Amino acid sequence: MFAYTIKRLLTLIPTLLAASVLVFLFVHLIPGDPASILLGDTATPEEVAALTKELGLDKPLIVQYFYWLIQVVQGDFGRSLFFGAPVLSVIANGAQTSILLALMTMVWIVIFGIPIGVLSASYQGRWVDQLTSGGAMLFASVPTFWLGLYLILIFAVWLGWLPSSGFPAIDGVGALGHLRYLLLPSLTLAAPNAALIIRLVRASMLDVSREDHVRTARAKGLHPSRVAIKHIFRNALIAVAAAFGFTFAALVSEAVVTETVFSLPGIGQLVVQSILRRDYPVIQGVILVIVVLYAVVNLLVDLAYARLDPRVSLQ
Amino acid sequence: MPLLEVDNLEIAIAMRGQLLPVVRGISFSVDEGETLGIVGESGCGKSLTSLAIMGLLDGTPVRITGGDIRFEGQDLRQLNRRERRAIMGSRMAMIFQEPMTSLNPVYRIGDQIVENLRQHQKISQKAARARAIELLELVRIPEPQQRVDSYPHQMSGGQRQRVMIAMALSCDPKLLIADEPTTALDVTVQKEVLDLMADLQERMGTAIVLISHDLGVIAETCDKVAVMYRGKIAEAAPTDDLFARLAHPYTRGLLNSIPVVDRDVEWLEAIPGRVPGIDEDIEGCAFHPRCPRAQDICRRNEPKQHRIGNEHTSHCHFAEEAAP
Amino acid sequence: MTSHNWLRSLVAVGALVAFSGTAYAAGTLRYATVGEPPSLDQQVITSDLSTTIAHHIFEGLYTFNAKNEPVPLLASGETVSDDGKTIVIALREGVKFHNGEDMTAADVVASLKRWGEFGSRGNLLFDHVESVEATGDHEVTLKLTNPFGPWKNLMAFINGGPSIYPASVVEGATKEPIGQDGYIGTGPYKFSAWEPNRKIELVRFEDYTSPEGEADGYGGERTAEFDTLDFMPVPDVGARIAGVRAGDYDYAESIPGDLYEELKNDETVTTILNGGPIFGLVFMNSSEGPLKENFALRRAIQTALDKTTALQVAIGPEDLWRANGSFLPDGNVWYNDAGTENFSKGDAEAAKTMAQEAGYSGEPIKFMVSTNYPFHYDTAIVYTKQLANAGFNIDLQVYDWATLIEKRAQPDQWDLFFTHHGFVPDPILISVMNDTYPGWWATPEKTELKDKFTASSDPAEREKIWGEIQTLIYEQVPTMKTGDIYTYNIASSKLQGLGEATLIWPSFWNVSKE
Amino acid sequence: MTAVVQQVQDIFAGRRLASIGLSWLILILIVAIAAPLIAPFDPYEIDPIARLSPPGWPHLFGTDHFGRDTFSRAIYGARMTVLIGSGSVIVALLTGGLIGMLSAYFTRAGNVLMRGVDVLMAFPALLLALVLITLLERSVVNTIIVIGIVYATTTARILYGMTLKLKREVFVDAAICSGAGHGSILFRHILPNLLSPLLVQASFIFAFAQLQAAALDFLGLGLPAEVPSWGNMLAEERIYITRAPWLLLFPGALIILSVFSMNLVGDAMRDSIDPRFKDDIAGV
Repeated sequence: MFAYTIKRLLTLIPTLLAASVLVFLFVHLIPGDPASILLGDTATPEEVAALTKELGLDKPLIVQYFYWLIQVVQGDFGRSLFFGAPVLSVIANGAQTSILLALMTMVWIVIFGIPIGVLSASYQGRWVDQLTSGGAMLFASVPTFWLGLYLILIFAVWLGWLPSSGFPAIDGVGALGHLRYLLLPSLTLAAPNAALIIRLVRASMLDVSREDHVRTARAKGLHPSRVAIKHIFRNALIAVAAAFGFTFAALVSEAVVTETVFSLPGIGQLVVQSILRRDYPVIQGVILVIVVLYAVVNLLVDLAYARLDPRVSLQ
Repeated sequence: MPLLEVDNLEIAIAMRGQLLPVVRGISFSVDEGETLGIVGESGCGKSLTSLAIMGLLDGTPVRITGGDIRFEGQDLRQLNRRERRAIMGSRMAMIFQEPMTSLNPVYRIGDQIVENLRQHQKISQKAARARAIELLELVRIPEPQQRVDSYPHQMSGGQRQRVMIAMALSCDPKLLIADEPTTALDVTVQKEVLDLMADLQERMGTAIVLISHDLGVIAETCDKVAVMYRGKIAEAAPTDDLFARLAHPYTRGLLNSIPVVDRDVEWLEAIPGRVPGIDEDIEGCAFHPRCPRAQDICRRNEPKQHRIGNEHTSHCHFAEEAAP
Repeated sequence: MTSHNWLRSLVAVGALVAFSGTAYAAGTLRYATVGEPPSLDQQVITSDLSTTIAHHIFEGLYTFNAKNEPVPLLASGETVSDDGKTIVIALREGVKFHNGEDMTAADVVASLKRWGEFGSRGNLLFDHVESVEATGDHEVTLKLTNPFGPWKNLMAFINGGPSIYPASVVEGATKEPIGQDGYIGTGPYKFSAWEPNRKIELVRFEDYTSPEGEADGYGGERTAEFDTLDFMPVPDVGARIAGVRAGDYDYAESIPGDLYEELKNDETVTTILNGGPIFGLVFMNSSEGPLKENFALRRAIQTALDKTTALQVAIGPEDLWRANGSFLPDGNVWYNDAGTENFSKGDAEAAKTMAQEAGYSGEPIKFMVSTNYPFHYDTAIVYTKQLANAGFNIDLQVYDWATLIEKRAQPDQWDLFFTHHGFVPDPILISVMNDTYPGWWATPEKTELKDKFTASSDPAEREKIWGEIQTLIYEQVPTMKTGDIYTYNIASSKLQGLGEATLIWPSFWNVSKE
Repeated sequence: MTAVVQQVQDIFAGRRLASIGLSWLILILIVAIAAPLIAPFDPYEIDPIARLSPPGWPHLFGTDHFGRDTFSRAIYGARMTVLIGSGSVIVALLTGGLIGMLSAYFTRAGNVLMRGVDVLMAFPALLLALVLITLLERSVVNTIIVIGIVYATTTARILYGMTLKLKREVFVDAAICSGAGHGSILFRHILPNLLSPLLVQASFIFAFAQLQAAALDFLGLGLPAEVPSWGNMLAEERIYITRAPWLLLFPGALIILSVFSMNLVGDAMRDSIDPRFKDDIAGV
């Protein structure tokens, strides 16, 4: 298993290289340059050119790329043009929010998604099934920010039960209370994704329940709920595990909209603002971190596959 | 009192809003330790009958619409779900056609046998595991101590069917229903499995209901035979009486279509026509469109049951003359 | 339907987390900003957001009072020679920097020199400066090449202006903004932390020595009531508003005009008008393209625009805008209605004929606007429709701000572009006066009037020259003013000491929370 | 033609919800086509006096902060919904479909291509959109291209899997034995088998494209702000949630209803197609 992990991580390197070239090209092709944004409205072209030179952005692209690449290989992602702080610390700040948000959203998905999925599969066709899968699909059709806006209005502004936006850093156990800042955002994010998971659990459970070994289980006189959980769901979990992996990865990076509505200092928000500010090192750093995250999540999904399904062997 | 009595059983399937009959009233019985073979082309209702007896029709569009099934004197249709489940896997058990997919791929075979044991008996995990190893040995699986922990995909089709048999017989059931157990296996393994079943029957006194479309298999292993055609029993008799004196043209047709090794034949005989669709209803004897000896009477009214020998019955107007 | 703060702390929901307690001590001000400032180095950055935060940390020699007149801050007074060419500034004593050092003339000279050479607005003053030296521990002497009226205004205007750093920090500094470790000033608050995308935190500077005198605008006594000031980027305007109403923030900036009435009668929130209005500007390209020297065509464009309608749509309620042609607002010493009759004619027919006479034959006019500032975009949409009705072929190009700034520096890329300008105490600071500012307006008439304007130091005479300059602007139309816009901010009704209106940058000394 | 109608009836027989969804989509299509005839006002026409007026007469859905008639903009919004939906589907299926199919068929080159798709897939959809939009400047075509590319990656992955399965089917060997060239095998044998799953994938892309477009509009990266689309109407008027609630309720309801219908139709089609592929299209 360990060897397999190493092998997979090694294959990550070409992907990272490709991604880094792609991102570097994209980012430098976008019109607008950091120096003019930094200096603001009244800066004269000479002043902008001077600062560009100081920041080393006037050198040809290729030189800049390799200069940056050599630094990255040594683990130094450079300094943010905007904050002056090291890129990694800027990203780490955002990463904590995004990952906590994604984790909390996954909790909702597991608490709501799986039981409802199993329920609607077990009562296939009856009103329970139609209600839940219909409801799940309805939630999957709601634009995230629209839902977020109304959740803020109702629960934060009118009822005042929960904070409306922002997320103070969690720098110790005492600060766990800050998690309530993520309640509304995680529910907003969970709704559409839970709907996907519900439909997936239902579909894969229905497929599995048609297989012969389930009939064997019934022939053993087992209680229907034991058949549903131990035999049907256990097998359906394999397909569901894959979807969980992708959903988590998507949550961390797709949560841009939710982060904007709730103004959470996450990675998504960081990239949007960095692109508006043309903060090249941060954009490149974040994209690489996200590519690594995707690769790690894919790897975890494959490892989970092997754990869940003995037929899969890790070559 | 026979172990299993099926009296005028009727089964129908709910399709596109209506109930279409599949089994149209069949009766037969099996005594303890006896082997009954049910043979017929696919679609004649033999598999559904076995599922009905085993109680596996819940949650499927198939319903029992008439008749009784009595097992050890109890009418199975009166039992509630819990009582029905108490019998399944303990008093009666079943093995299926597709060994490759009949075992749960994610659990070790030992655990799947243990599951059946612990469902019906107060037995510790350790004791159940030991019992499972014994059962694997009983069904002639090599190195049962190791194989108990292997996964289904690590075993061949024949071995898996043996595991199914071990699992089925784990609680020493009175009745074993085998729905085409060897069809998916190649011939050599087929023989081994059938011998194993006969041997275990000998040792444990288990009654067997063997369902197959292969007359050869039935002839070799069964004490008595029921030939089903389109939801009805065309002919039933002890195996020797049946082959001694055929009393139904359909059975004759089945027999003739088996190639004989030492006879070189230009064309293999086949029964002309096809089995009528489930939603076609046919006047008179259901077999008349394909029966070489069909007369007017066959086309008009249904044949009633004719007794030929002491247990030899046939549903054919000319049962008596249909001799070889 | 709104609840009190004590109700909010009784959190009833959330199976996961059920305990209350606000994340911040009562002594903290939470300010929701529009985003992250580029840097807090006041000398080289002109972003208003940056100044809103930084003017709590850094101070200049002078500052402005409520009537926008320059008053001493770190300076205690000054003597100007008769020929107006030598200025001796006395410094207050016992003023400490955040790193504990005493402020001396050496620090002031080092700061002024760096600002003079690299500061955003440094050249406006230092083009006329011969030398600046410390003539005593707490005295600085400035020698000018010629008398220069606006020197005190320029010294007091901290945005891109001469904030005073310790010599050790500012000596080697160049164009690149000073790093966070260099944020050492003399203000009532000192820099504590900058968590990217989360907050900039300032904490009270314990041994701050406040100037004497009754508080008046930014001048006078400054006491730091709050323990900490947290400036949090909340880019989404909806989140800012909801945040103040829900009690998550105490103050939020740049709120859309259309919500003014609704927020005014929401008792948990107070609306605070910005004293100094900002004003929209549409610049014309004087170096390339159809508008190059064609003043007649430019006047035709201005004639086609009905700016009142655009202000109604883009800003909303009447008391948030004024269709005022003068570049400085009513009531300000520089207010002048010279040339303003051409401000907002809205006469499509006249414009069409004027355009034809000016030789316009329908070639496309590239009009650049950015979506980063909603009122830019909304106004541009209205103008485009009005100009289309008057026969102009407008090619509206919508970019994000970074792209617009870059394209704006290339003369072949645009003909009109939309920007806005903060309130300035002295017309010399208006971007159109700067010859190198995109649009590149540098006609001989302008240069002649501009030199006369800066040379004289007699206020009455300068006001008269400014009238002539404004008339020239309406004649050569290097830029078109779109109208005065009174932005407003909202604050939690529990804040005291804020006053009815703020100057350009809200200040939070002498302010506390219930 | 009747065969198609019959097939449609089959798919939707007994599925009340899905048929309601289908009729709603047909209504949207009609409204989209006849938009200029139905809309009472010009969707771009600014009327400062009537700004932010509540629903009533003559403005059925009220007006936005420019004074434009929300009802007319909603009608033209239907046109934009159909445009974005079908545009994204075409881009996604053409690029993604081709890449997926060809990579599975020509495995040598295919591997490299699919690695490229993996890299692209590692890019979160919205970031891809973000970078492209800032590069290409906001327009309807660019929005469609961006959303199309985003779903091209998932389509490529799904098509790759299915073509691999089909390639091993016996009927493909049969075609090869009868001397069929690569072209005819791909387009006369494999493609027809992919049509029904592609159709299902199309309906899901059509649905999710609407949400993606709305998200892009919200971030200020989607359609130009004055273009009447439901996503734009939500994004541009979101601060009026309490001041002018109708500006968020009507477009919001329209998006939810339409995406819900598309999902229902997609589900109905997916359930009726060949079960072999059903587990491949678990989710877009």
